[in-house]
Amino acid sequence: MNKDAQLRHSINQKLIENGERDRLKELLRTKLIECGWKDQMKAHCKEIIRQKGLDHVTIEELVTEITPRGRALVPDSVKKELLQRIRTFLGKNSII
Amino acid sequence: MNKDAQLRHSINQKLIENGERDRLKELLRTKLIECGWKDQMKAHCKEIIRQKGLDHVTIEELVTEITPRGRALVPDSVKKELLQRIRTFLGKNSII
Amino acid sequence: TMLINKEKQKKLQEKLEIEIHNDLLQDCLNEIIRNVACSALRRSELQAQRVMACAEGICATLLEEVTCEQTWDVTVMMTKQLKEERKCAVRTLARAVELARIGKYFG
Repeated sequence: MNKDAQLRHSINQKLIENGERDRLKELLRTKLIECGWKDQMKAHCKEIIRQKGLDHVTIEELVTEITPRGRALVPDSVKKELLQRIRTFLGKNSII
Repeated sequence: MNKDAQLRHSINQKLIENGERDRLKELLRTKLIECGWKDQMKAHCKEIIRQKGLDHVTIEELVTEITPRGRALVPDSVKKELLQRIRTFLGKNSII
Repeated sequence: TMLINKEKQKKLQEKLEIEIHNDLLQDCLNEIIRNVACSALRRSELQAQRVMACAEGICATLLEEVTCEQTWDVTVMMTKQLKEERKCAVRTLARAVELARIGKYFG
């Protein structure tokens, strides 16, 4: 493992140990609901299931199908907020 | 009205509006003749009238007497075909 | 040298922040997307089950309506038919009696 990878690994460990990773995940979940992302994704899933037929779609296929749109639809404001929270965490914990 | 009752109501409405309900009833009548149900019922009715005597039985009494047999004699194939037709209708009308 | 080091340190920090952010976003999104797909599929299955139960209910109602209607028709038809047959039989018997009487009269 090189130096960068080691550092990344230890930061990730700290995020997990502090419970910050779970908090960030929860924040993301909440923001995605608030901005309508979840409703859009639900509607997209429904449309795919309707097109393919319930008996002809597996969970893996559905995940593969909706993932690109899921990623693309995350608003920049949500990404920025997440990045800001990570910065604050790293700053407060003098990790870097 | 609960969710199931609402769903049933809206499916029924769609069947009526499309004229499909009448077509299904007509299909059922034809199938009951084709499968010999009607002939069996005639024979059963005749038998009951003979047993009780024509002057000692009313239409209502006869109907009450032969109705259970009428229900029991409907072949499973006819029931299955009817259900399949309803399913196809629901599928075509994007209800499933 | 200190300025260069500070600049390097800053760049490294930004790079790390972005990488951590991207990793986290991707991991969390994968999990959230999977959850959305699972619940959508589950909801569709439940809805299909509810629709099927309704279809079975409607099927039973139609069967009941048509069998009752046909049972009534058969009963009325058979009663009429048997009454008609009895009338014919009575007429035939009367005719036979009449013929027998005429036969007896003429020897």
